[in-house]
Formats: sequence, structure tokens, C-alpha cells
Amino acid sequence: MKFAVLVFPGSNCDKDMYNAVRDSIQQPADYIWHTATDLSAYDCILVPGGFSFGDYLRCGAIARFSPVMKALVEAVERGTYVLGVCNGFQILTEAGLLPGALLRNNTLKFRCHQTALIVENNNTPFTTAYSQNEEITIPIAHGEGNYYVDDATLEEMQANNQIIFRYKKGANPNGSTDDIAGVSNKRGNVIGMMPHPERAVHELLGSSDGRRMFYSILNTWREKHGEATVVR
Amino acid sequence: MGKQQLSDKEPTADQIAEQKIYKQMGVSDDEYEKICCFLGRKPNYVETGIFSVMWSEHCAYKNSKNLLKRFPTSGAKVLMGPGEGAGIVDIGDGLAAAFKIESHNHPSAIEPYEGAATGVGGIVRDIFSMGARPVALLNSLRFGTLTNSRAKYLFEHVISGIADYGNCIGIPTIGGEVMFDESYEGNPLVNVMCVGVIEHDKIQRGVAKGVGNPVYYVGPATGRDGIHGATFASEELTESSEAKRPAVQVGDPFMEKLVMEACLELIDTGIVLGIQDMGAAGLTCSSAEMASKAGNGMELYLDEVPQRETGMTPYEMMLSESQERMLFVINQKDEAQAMEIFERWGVICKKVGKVTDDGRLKLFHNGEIVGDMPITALVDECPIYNKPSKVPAYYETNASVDTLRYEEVKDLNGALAKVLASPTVANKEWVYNQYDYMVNTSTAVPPGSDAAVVAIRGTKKALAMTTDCNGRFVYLDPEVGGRIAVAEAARNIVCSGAEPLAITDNLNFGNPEKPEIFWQMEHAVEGMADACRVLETPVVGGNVSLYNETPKGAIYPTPVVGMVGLIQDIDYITTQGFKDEGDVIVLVGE
Amino acid sequence: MKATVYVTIKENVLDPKGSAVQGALHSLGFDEVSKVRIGKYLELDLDTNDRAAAEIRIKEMCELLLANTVIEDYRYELA
Amino acid sequence: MKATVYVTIKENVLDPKGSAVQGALHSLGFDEVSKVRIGKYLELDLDTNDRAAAEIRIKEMCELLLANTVIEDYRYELA
Ligand SMILES: Nc1ncnc2c1ncn2[C@@H]1O[C@H](COP(=O)(O)OP(=O)(O)O)[C@@H](O)[C@H]1O
Repeated sequence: MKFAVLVFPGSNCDKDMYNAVRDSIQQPADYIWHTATDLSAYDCILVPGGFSFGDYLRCGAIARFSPVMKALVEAVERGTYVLGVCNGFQILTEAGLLPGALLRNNTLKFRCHQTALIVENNNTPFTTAYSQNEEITIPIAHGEGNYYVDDATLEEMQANNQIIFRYKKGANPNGSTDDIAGVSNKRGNVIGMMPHPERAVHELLGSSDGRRMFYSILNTWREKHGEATVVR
Repeated sequence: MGKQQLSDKEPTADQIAEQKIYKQMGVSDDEYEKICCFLGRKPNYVETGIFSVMWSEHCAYKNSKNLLKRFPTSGAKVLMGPGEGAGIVDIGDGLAAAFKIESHNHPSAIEPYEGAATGVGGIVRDIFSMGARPVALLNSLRFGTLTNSRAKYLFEHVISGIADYGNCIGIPTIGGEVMFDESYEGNPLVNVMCVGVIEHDKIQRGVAKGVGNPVYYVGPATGRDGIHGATFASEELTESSEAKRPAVQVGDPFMEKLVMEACLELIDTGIVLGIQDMGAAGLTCSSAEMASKAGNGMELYLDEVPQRETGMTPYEMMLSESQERMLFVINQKDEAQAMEIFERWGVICKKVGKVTDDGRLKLFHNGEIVGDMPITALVDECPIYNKPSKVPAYYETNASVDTLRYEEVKDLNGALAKVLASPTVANKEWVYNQYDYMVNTSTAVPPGSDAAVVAIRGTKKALAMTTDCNGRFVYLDPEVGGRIAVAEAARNIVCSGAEPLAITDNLNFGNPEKPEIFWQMEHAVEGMADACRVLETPVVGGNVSLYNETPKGAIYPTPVVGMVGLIQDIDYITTQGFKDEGDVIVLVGE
Repeated sequence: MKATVYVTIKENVLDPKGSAVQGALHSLGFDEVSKVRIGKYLELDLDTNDRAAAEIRIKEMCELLLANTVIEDYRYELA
Repeated sequence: MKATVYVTIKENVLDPKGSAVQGALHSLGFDEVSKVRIGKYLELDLDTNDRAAAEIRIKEMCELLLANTVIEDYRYELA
């Protein structure tokens, strides 16, 4: 299975994402500069965190116009898995690939710490290795992670099981609507989340709960492609 | 020397002499005489400005150089001692740690957010200009008491400034210290330390090698940012337009990230002959120092310098402190390779000068020579002063205080609660949760323990790091306080499972022209030097910040120590917290 | 030609910055402030004298980049 | 009474956000944009009808909190 890690000017979790893939599931990964125009060689595209174009104006607003985004939209249409984390999530919402938008944290401060998440939907390519409603520990690090979506869209998302992760009750760190921490598109092949699974792949980092996200991706893909080996 | 075609508002060389305008730039009468001797004539406006910054405490250490000589600076593991952008220490396996601390106290007092942010930017450039990849940031902060609303404002905005800049460039801020005390009211301390990792054979130096080689400018265009505070205030200039006023520097961490990645990539190609950041005094200091270290001269073509504003004068370009800029020298034949890198990263790179063999710094503007100075005079000939020193009255009074005559504390629980609740001692989560201390996924011990630890990818090794100083101790007894600062840092490092390697220090003091302050400096340095010798942790770099005073008086003498230690195997990392019930607690020491 | 663009958070979307500023103003004793909304204010210099064309272009810029219409409203002026 | 406050970055001070937006507009083909400066725009509702008093108060708010006069200029309107 081949992974692409997109790199925008100002991305800063690209290496972490790359290392997480290499360390957890030992699959090949390439860095893809934002000017690339073809992503057809990849089975999963990772849009990493950071401050693309400084996050000036709005987070992700400028990155969504990078040439690679056209190729990304095509890949999404082909059904390729896409995971956007933090700034990657913001870019995906700005590009309209995921519903909603991310506002400034209600505390108005950047926040970096471990958070408790609830897996709301384990039936996606990214979450099969988790149990439904399992509590996991994944860190956040963001200033604008306050997820906003209007009521009508929220209802639709609930009906479609598009809410993938919630912050544990009482532990919402940023004011997100309905405690939402991660969402998917309707088809379920694109997810975006503010917490960083790639920062939770080793006990030394405080949690290894993020590894299973990468196991999920690989296992789902292998099942689909008739390969039996399952990683845990 | 061509006829001057400067702004009509700039005084002529004669006016500078007659009206003693140099004095407003901090140049004394004696120093001015010396400058005239070196030039064989009176300096014009841009030359006076250049000498004034090159001969300032900040660049020349004229009041502290003799003190700094007392520090032990060598050791078996020292690959680069003081004198370059950062000190470098061997950590085995062909790897080394590069680190340095810098202060941004005065800018932060004026504009805390941008002052602190640009402080981070500056120290990060010091590290990557050595060729090292920055892996961690730390800071050491002092403010007035939190009951003071200005102190609160400064505290909040300094933290945001550090956080926003560090978070954006993607270097984890993993440690530091914050203390609150009245003595820092109106004069906060903002010291920032950066640690990088480098392979031995990639170490760069700021040297302008090879006569005839081109000199390149990298980074955003130059504006009228932070042109030295001493810009003279004669009648003519006060009437000058609003637009001519020097502006506060604003940091652009996004630009810094691009400049950093592009420069590290450039260095990786192996074509760089010399590279240095434009820190204090911007183009002036970087060009003169690079030429000096190579024993060469340099010509700068100021029309080629990218400019953000129109009508900039040579004086403004040479003294601007616009952020995120670098200067480097390569062979002409490698130009295309370098340009390709900067173009890809979207960073301006422009040829602005040439290395020469005449030992002079020559400035060209509008087809004329507008400045011509011997490099050695600029870099090496600044007069060094031994200031008078005097035991302060408070020290003599204190000496007769019997410290054992205090009443014994009866309510131990109450006393403990009081200590724990004091802002200086209290939990600092509010601060460090604003820092992205996890980016790079190498933070093995996050903020909150004695020393922070960063694992080095591809090895079993890790670096432990800390910043420490108790200004109150140093005030009460500079020599003992200086020793304590180093010893405390060493204990923090050891407690994390590491072996102390070396220190960088930031000497924050009041006005050295006051004999009592100079006395504090002397004794603090003596104490630190002693401790460094005993602990075998040489000083490989540092910074001096003087004149930290308000009308109420000087700050506590605060020589901040930044120490780095090596952990051979990440399995040996130890952390502060008590682990399991029933574990034995042992008190070590007296 | 100069364009001025105002981008504000939609009426029904919570504006954390606005609330924070209101709180801060109250604690400074400005109790008469009953509401604060914060938006962005952009000044653009345009190399054109064709007002009608500029209007179309600025609208495009707003829709594409300057505002996120999921959460923000915008308006502009040309001068 | 309603107050509108405009906070802009001083002419000489670097505006990284403005430069970034200008760059983005260029790469989207809006080449006519020769300069972008980004500031803040605040709408305040004030519980008062005394215009003269409101003016003094709003000025105070700007100086104290709404603008950082070291790097920003401000102006206001009352309606
Ligand atoms: N307190 C100090 N202790 C040890 N070395 C110092 C101290 N202050 C300055 N230095 C050294 O003097 C040299 C010049 O410092 P500085 O002018 O601050 O460098 P830069 O321009 O790179 O910031 C540096 O190598 C620095 O490490």
C-alpha cells in the first residue's frame, strides 16, 4: 500500500506523519510537494498539520488553491483514502471536501495536550481497529479547532454516521459543536480530525492509541485488495 | 570617496562632528576620535551609524568582554566554542548538539508579542545558520508581580508571542522557567534558547571565503524596521514625516520556516562557503563579521538589496533589523543550484555583494561609494572597557544580618500551601499548554519535569535541556548565586538521566556603568565560571543583556544558564514524579 | 482603484474573539458595551480604473478566498 | 448607539498576512492586486445615547485595548 504525505509551504507535521506510517505499518510513503499534479500512484493521501502559508487570512484558506488540491479532489472521487489532521483537516474543510469550518478555540489560546476521544464510528477505513464507543487518548495542538457546522448539516451528518470522533463529555477543549473532533465525508473515504494520531504511535510519546488508525487503514485496504495479512 | 548624495535630512560629516550627533547614537567623544583615526577623515552618516552599532555593547561586548574571558570555554567534547552563531558539542556517532541562548528584553518591554516572537526567530536562525536542524526551544522569563496589570499584560503577550512563532515554524518549545518579582517590573526578561542537532561534517561558519565570490541576501525585503533606537532626534528629523519613523519589527514565522528549510537544503548540497543570519544590526553586522572571520573585505551593492519601502537610504538599509534574513557566500558557478532551491521554497535570494581582498567594507549606492571602512576597525578595534567596580551598600548591610534568627515556621502545611500557590512556584501548565511541545514526535519528556528530553531519531540517544537562574540568590550573593545557577541546571540535567555537557548563558544585568552593577557582574561570572570548571560543563556560547533598568532601579542580576546533557539510551530517562505506592524516598545531599 | 473588504462572522455563528473583547472591556469598566463583533478589514490596491470590472473581480476574490461563506459574510466598497 | 472601529497596521510595519494574501491572489490570477493590508474591524453596541460621551469612551477603549498603538493605527465612527 502506498502513502502520500502532502507538503505545503508551512506544513510542519509532514515528517511526523511520514514517520508514523513507516514506524507503525512499515509501508512506503512519499512526500508530495504542493505543486504536484498527479496523485494516482497512491492508495492513501495524508494531509498533515502545520501552518500552511502561515495560516494567514484563515487556516487552510490559501493551501486549498495549491495545484495538488485538484489531484486530491480527483483521488477522492476515485475512492482513495484521505486523512487530514489538524491543518490538514482545516484545508479539507476549506476545499469543501468535508463539511463545516474550524473557528478559533473558545479559549482564544493555542492548546497542546493529550485529550480523551470517543470513537463514534468504527466502521470507516480509518477506525476498524477501534471498538465502537471506545475511549482513546490522542493529543491536540491547535489554536483554531473549534468545529462549526450549521444545524441542518449536522443532522445530515448524524444520519450518515459522519461523526467519527468526539471529545469525551466534559473534555471539549475548544468549543466544538457537539464535541466533534473528527468527521468524514458522505462516502466515508475522507476524514478530518483535529487531534494528531501520528503523535500517538509510541508509549514514549504518551500514548500509542494512534497506531491503530494506521493499522485500520492498511487492513481495510488489504481486505479490499484480497490480501490476507492483518496487522495489529 | 564620491560626493554624498544622501537624503537632504541626513547631516553631513562636519555636522556630525560639530553637533556631536554621534553621541545620540551612543558613541563617546573618545570613540569618535578613534573612528576618525581609523578612517583618516570624519565618518559620514551611514558610517557613523555602522560604527555605532558595531561598537555597541550588543555587538562588541565592550563592557563585558574581559569578564567573559573568565569562563572556561574548552573541553574534549567542544567542537565550537563562543564566537559563532552557536556553540557545538560532540554527542558521538558523528553527531553534535548546537545551542545558544539570546535575550529580547527591551523589544519585549515595548511590544511584548512581537518582541518575544522575533526573539524566537532570531535564536532559531542562529542555530540553523550553523547547519543544525533545530530540535527544541526553551525560554527563561521574568516579569513584575502579577498584581500589576502591565506585568500581566506583558506576561500574557510574551507567552502568546513565543507560542505563535515556535508553533508555526514547527519546533517544539519544551522547557523554560517563569518567575515574577517586583524587580522586573517595567523591564521583563525574555531569554530564548534553541537546541539543534548536526552532523559533524555539516558544520557551517559565518565566513566570507574566497576573494571574488558573490555574496547573497536571503529572505524578505528590507524595511525600516527597528533601525537603531538611537536614531538622532535633531530638529530636522523630528519634523520628518511619520513614514520615516523606524518601525517595530514584526515576526513572520511562516517566512522563517521557508528560509530555514531552504537554507538547510542549501547547506546539504555542500556548496556553502559561509553563512550567517542577519541579527542585531542586520546587514552591517553580518557582512562585517563574515569578512572579518575570513580576513577579507566585502563590497555591498545597496541598490540590489530587496527593499520593502521606497526611498530607503544606505543608513536605513545597513541598520534595518527586518527579520528572517540571511547572508551567504558561494562560488559563482554554484549560483543556479542555489537559486533553484530558493525559488522552490518561494524565498527571495539576491546577489548583493562580493568578497574582496582589501580588508574594507565598501558600500555602493546609486553608482557612488557611500561608505568605506576598514573591517578590522569595525569588528576588532572597539575599545574594551574595564568598568569600575564597587561593593553595593545593600550587600554590606546584608552581611551583618543573622539569617538564623528568623522565627521557626510552626504551621508547615500552611507554609507549604503558600509556597505552592505563589505564581513563581505554581504549576505552569497555563504557559506550556500554549506551546506545541510535541511537534517532531521526539519529545520524550515534555515540560513539567526537571529537564525536558528530546530523543534523537535513528539513535538510542536523547538530549536533556534546561534553563535556570534564581536572580534573588544572585542579588544576595552574586558569586554563590552564580554557582547555584549552574549547579541547579546540572542537577536538573542529571535528574533526567543525562550527563551534563556544556552551558550557554545569558547575562542579564543593569547598567554596567554603575560600579555596584559591575561588581554584581564580576562576581556572578566568577561564581558561574567556578561551577562550570568543577562540573566540567564549559561555556560554549551566550549573550549579554545590560542596561536592564527602569527609573525604579536595576533588575535582580539574572545570569540565566541554559544547559544541555546527553542521555546515551532513552531507556535510562528518569522523570520527576513519584511512581508507585510504597517506593522509598531518599534525600541526597546536605 | 482602492477596494475595501469587510469580512464578519455570520450573525448566528459564535464569535469567540468578540465575546472575549467584550469581557475584557467590561472588566476595564466599559460596562456600556453590550455587544462586540470582530471582523477583518482588508484594503486592496487594484491596478485598474474600470469600476464595473473591478466590482466583478473583487466579488470573485471574496467568494474564492477572502471570506469563507460557511461562517462569514462579506461586503466591499470601491473607491 | 453603534460604534465601528477600524484598526490597521501602521504603514511602515510589516504585514505578513497582507503579503501572503496578495501572493495567493496573484497565484489565483488576480494580477491587478498591487497591495493588500489586513486590519481589524469591530462593531460595538453601546448602551448610551450621549454621543459626546460615547466618543470619549470609545477613544479610551481603542487606546487601552482595541488597538495596539505601537504597531497599529485606529479610527472610529459613531452611528
Ligand atoms: N555571556 C556569554 N557567555 C559566553 N559567550 C558569550 C556570552 N555572550 C556572548 N557570547 C558569545 O559571543 C559571541 C557573539 O555573540 P553575539 O554577538 O550575540 O552573536 P550573534 O550575533 O550570533 O547573536 C557568540 O559566539 C556568543 O556565544
